[in-house]
Amino acid sequence: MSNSVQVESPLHHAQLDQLIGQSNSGGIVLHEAALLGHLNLRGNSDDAEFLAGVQEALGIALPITPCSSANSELAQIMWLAPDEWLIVVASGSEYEVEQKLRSYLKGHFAVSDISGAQTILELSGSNVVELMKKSTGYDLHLDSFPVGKVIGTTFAKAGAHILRVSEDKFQLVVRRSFSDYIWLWIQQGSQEYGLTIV
Amino acid sequence: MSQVNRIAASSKRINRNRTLTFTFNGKEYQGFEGDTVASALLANGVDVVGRSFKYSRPRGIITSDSQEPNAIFQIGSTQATTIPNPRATQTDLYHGLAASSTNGWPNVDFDLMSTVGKLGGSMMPPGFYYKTFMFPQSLWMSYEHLIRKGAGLGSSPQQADPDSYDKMHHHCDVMIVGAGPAGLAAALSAAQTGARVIISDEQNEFGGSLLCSKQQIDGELPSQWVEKTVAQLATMDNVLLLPRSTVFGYYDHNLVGINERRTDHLGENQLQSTRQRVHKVRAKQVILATGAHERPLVYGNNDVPGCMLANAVSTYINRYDVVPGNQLVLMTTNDNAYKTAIDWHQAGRKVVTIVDTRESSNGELVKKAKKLGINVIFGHAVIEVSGSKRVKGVDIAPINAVNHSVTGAAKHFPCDTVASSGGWSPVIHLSSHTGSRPVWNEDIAGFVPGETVQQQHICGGLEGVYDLSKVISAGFTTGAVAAQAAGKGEGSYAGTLPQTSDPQEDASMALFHVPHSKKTSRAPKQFVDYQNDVTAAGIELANREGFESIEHVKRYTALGFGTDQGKLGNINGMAITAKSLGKTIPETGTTIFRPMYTPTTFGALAGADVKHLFDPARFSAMHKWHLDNGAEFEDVGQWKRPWYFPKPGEAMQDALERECLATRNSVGILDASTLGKIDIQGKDAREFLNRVYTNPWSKLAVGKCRYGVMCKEDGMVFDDGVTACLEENRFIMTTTTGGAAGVLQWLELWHQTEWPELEVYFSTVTDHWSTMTISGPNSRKVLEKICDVDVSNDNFKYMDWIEAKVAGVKARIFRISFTGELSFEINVQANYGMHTWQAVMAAGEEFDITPYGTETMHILRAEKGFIIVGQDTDGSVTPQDLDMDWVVGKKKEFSFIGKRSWTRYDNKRDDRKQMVGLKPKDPNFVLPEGAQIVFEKNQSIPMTMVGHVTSSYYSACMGYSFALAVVKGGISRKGQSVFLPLSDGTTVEAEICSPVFYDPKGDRQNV
Amino acid sequence: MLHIHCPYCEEMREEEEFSPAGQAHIQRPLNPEELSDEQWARYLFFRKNPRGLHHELWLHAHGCRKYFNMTRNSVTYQIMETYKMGAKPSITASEEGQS
Amino acid sequence: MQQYSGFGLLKHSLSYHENWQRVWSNPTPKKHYDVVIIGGGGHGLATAYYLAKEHGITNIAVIEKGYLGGGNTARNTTIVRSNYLWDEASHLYEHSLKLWEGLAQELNYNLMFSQRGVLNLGHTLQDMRDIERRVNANRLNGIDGEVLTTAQVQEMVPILDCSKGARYPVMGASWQARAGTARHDAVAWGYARAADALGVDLLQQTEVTGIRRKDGAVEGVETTRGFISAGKVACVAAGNSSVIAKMVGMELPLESHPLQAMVSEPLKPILDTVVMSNHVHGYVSQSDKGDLVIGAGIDGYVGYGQRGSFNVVEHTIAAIIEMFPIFSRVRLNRAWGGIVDTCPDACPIISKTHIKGLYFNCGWGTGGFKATPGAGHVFAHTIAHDDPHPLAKPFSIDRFTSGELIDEHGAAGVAH
Repeated sequence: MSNSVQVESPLHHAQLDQLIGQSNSGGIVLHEAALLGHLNLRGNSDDAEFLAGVQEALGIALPITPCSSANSELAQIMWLAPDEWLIVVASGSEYEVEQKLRSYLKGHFAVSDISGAQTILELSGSNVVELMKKSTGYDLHLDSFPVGKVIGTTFAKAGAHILRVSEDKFQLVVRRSFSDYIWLWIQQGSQEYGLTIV
Repeated sequence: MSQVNRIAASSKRINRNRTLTFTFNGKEYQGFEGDTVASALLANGVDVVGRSFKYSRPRGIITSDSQEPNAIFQIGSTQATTIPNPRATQTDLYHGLAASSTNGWPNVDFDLMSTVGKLGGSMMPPGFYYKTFMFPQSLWMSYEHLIRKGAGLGSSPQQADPDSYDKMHHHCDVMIVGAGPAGLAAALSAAQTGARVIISDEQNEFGGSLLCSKQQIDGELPSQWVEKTVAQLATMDNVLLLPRSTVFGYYDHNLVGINERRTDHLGENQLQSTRQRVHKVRAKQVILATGAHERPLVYGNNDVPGCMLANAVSTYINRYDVVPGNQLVLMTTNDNAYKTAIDWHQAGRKVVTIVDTRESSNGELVKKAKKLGINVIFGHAVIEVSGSKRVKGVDIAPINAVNHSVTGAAKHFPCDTVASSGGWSPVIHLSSHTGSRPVWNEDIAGFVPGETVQQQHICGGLEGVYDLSKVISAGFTTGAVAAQAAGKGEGSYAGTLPQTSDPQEDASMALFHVPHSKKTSRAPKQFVDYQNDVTAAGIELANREGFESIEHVKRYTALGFGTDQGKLGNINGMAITAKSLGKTIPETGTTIFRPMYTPTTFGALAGADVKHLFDPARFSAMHKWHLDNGAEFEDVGQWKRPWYFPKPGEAMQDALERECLATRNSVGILDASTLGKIDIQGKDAREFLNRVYTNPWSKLAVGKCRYGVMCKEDGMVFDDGVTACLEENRFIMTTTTGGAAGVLQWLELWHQTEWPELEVYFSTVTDHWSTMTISGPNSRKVLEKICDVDVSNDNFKYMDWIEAKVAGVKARIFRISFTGELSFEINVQANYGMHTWQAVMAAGEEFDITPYGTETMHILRAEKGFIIVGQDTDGSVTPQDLDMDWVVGKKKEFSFIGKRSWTRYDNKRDDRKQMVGLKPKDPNFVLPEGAQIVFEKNQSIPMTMVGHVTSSYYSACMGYSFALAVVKGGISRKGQSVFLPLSDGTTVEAEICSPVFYDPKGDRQNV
Repeated sequence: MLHIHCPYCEEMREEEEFSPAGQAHIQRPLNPEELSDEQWARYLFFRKNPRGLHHELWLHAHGCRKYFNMTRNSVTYQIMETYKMGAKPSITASEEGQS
Repeated sequence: MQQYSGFGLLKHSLSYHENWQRVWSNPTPKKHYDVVIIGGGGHGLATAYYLAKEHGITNIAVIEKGYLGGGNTARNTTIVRSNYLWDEASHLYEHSLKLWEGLAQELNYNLMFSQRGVLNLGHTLQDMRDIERRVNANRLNGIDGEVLTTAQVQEMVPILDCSKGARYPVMGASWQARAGTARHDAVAWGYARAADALGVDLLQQTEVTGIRRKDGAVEGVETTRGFISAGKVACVAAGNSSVIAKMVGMELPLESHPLQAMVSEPLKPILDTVVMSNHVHGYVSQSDKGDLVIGAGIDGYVGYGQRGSFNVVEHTIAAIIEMFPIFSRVRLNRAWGGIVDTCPDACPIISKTHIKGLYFNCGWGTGGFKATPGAGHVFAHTIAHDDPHPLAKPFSIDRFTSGELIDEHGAAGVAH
């Protein structure tokens, strides 16, 4: 049995690491936040015990306002639906966090490890809002899409969850099998602005 | 002779320092930056720009805008970049532009077809197609072949488009369509409230009618007010300005579609950016400030080049410094058009006379014209034009508009240009797009927007308000009102209004069709819709024949079906219909305008969703390996799945036989990652499975797997797969590749809408797992090499699953088989998929492990009689039809989905089509999939078909061909012969047999 | 192009995020076996299909994956309200009064 | 009825076309008709024509709330074909196609029925299996059809992208040579003119507001021009069928959806046949005027607004470019929508009802235009005999109860 286990993010084949530093002038900056731990959490947000359990397990309150997110050292939590959240944790810690949740939560809930199912693409740069306008029909104005908000929407012809990290930085949570399509889309849409990989 | 009609520089809209050379019909001309192709052609004295569609009459430029019916060109210098049918009036001139007419053979000046048009013209009234070419029936296709030869305007490019296109989504408080005086005023006042404003205009610069007006605003030329206002808007962060951007559609819930032309004015092959961009604007409030189009008058031979709209003539003079002729006759029903005569006169050319159809007018413009010494004849009209390739003169006669008659002798006046104005028609098109019906406004003799459910405001010419001071004031007010409706500002404009004084105008006359001394049917042709050669006589004929609804008139005569979509002619056509039927125009009714406002490039509408981005292609984590190893791919839903793995020089069938034999005899490996996988958790998970699957789930133990079938409520199979019990209250369900999304949606539908009380959650984990199936007698040996647990038959039984480490990676291994061989389905977290795959390949090397694709998988499963939903079923097949009653729970308490429908009459028939195997009599003949089955070989057509082949292959392992099929009552017909009449005329025989061909006892998978 | 308020995400979203799922408030019979074929067919296939106010089921497919109800005018396409599963519409057409 | 011919055209040209007769009259409604047909589209007019011509029933009114042929007849992409999968459907459509073939002569009206053939493209292995199955079924039913290879498709339509580089490469096609297109308005007008000549009253601008019944049988219809008594009432109201059904308290297994279509600007001839692709969701032909006539898929929601959503147009145009990359610079002139009444099994309803004397012909979904002659013919028979025509029998409304559905989704996944 081999000791070195090779791990490949969904965009591994794009060889982004080899593109880093090739261009620095792009109006669009792309970074794959690869190989993080992704957990899908389901539960009843009206259930105080459930909320308390999550708080205890993660040290952070579950965001229950629609389209909100929360952050702690341990985890980043995104609201996906009234009974569904995405918990993003450090690479390799997903199993531990899952077990922790299972031990703190009682009653009706579900946790699924989906770390292999998706990746996070961070888009930023001076033209990032324009690229986003090409890609999603959601209103990107800060009044409607403030920092910290997360939405499930369409991105080109794929679905995605989009979190606004700062005024000009977004995180896209995309499915593994669609990631190549989205990579092609971003390249096409960035053509007029230039694309920098970091 | 160059630019004979260009007068001394006065307009700032064209740049005399930049001369642009272009060609028209192969001849070289020059124009200036800022010209349209139309203004440049007129500057060069080009009269004939095309031939009419039906009669091949010479045609010239009539308008200066989107109404243009004649100057429809082919523009572009190569077969890849050529554009069919742009209007010269809306095409910005660029250096090297190559334009040609779209009709006329051998050329527009000498067109052979015109002889046919002249002779045959009287044979071609509206509807003539319907009345002839019927006999004999067999010849219609030949007639039609000839008719089609004359079809069309421009030609499609012959090569792929080098340009790209894209789209952008926007949201705003106030979207303003049209940047004329009303639109600009509205934009400024809305923007000053802090509202998010977008303003677009189809022209190359903002200003609309002000770009060619001389009416001073705040004591300056109106273009200066435009410049200042645009400059002010440009400094505001909350405003987006979109010139060269045509709103082509206004859709429900205030979605506005805009096409921005980004490089067309620069030339061809401007690949630095997308050629055109569609903006999709979701606006809280929309202000339509689209203005009005001038309406021509309908008179005899009104299509001879040199007949133009009055306002177009003024536009060419004031905006482009082009006077399109030498001697003008102006015919008008209103004061406003007197401007044209004044402009012409001031440009230093001769105004022969103004012909005013009214009895009198004392408006300021009338007085001004008279003061300049221009002759004015009241109570008269131009009833007929003489000339063919250019106006030579006009016949002017006294008319009575009320009883539509000529009341005296006509007098001939030589001239070369006839400008006409029948008043103005508000540009109501966009307001009609969402179903709002326009209403007739008698005061302005035009339609204005009717009631709408949209959050829509209108102002300016669109409302029928034409005085500039009122238009500007309405713009400022409407902008503020719209902003307030969007939640911004107080609803009124607080700033000072720019000052302008409108000339006093007398009332205009509602005249559309100018009478002739002859009856309309006998008068020279009076064109209503130029592009389709629709005449007043044609419309009256249609009415006489009983086509009385305006929609019938349109469809019978083709009125409004040109590329200007009736902008120029519709109102006149309606008025002629109304008059001929003795009705009013509102009684006659209007037609509803549809998108596109002006023709919109296909490429722009598709945006970036073309070529490889047409539809997402989905890949598994091992895709690159498949590519590197020469796989051919099959499209399954959006997935690209390996179909087979040919070795160099190997034909498909050879590859399949090699893959099958390797799997049956040693070990093969399949990438099964695309199967849908759903994580099901909760204490009611079992109950839920009981309800959606046909078979029972109550007793499935932890560590066990079970195959299940799902039906729709109509009892028909729609998906299948293996579901494993992970924990007491947790299952992992697999679905078909194509069905994954649908099944998850299906589960959610039932849970959310019918059984919310069941405590269960579903999450898709399809993409989380990479799945590789190793199959074949040596598969265990391969697995043992890289797996950290005992996978012997004693420890790991068929239909069990275990957790283990494979190649150092945590894995779930399912001992299930779709090939009938000893099989292990290894699932690892997808980031480790490639690693694990390569480790399995390395471990299997000594057994010559063979990758196989979907085709071999299909063959191997068919040998075992396993169905593929969607191939062996088609939405009309029950589990019973599949001889799979064993998968139907008999004791389940809940009436699971689909069950009730099985007791309907049709489901109880014993001659339903049932799944069976077929063995062709010729063991080497592979039946075509889709071949139809009959019992009676010699029946004549129509034959009684009793089923068809759903899957069919040659089995390398068994050494003969075989098939799966559905046959009426087939289950009880095993051993009988059926016949398959094939498309090549031969009929082959096959025997009905069990669908399980290989290892019927299932020993091989249990070892 | 509809602009739809998702009652779960609590905001307006573009139509592309949603899929329509037919008439709302069709309850699955609790006792399918006791129904006549006619009654069963009625449940399976027969629909109001009104010209005017229509209560329909929609799925926020690319958003929160929740089904919800919508009251919409099938002629003007105006959306009167959207409401969660299990809730009752606050706007209904009187049987006679439908346009 | 004034006979139309080339000679007649010449004769009338000498008198400046002043003496053409009306194609139909504008009658005042009678108090009673033997049959009232609700809906003056192609199907309603054809029904009236065949009732009068073949069943001797001439005391008929066709009641139309707008203008004749103003609904889906005026809004479709005019494709005529009969290569349906299931026997029941293919027999009905073939019956129709055969009628099309002599219709211009029969009606003395050139419907410009143009048998330029229809290609149904296959892009996946399953598409090709379905094509093979359908074509085989067609041939054994006596309906022309062929399975073409990619190379044959390419030869027939050189401008179609048949390369392997396409997102969904063309793997082959089915070909029906007898299929084609017709001039849609002319179909309604031709039937209207012929029906009028046989004594049928065409009542335009007349809306049915109610259906009067007594003892489980129809008595007549309430209209905006008063009550009209009728022995039989036949509803041929397409998208509005459910609205009519509601007048008698009936629900139908129908949903009315927007279906959109569009045309390009006219182009010189470039596409000789009809090309359809279920998989990429687009189909296109070129009219005799030169327009590319393009059909889209249906919108998923119920809609009576005669318009659909813009994204359907966007997707359809992208599909056309996927098939024909050279059309990228061609421009779209006009897009519009109709209301199609769709059945769960994508097949129509031609049926008696539980109310005596009340008949429905509806549920044609996207396939109504091509069926116009056949549907009118078998519906007329069904009405005249109060007994379904053998070809109409499988399309009874009872099939939804018995389960005898004719599931054409496989053959008609996309509009046509």
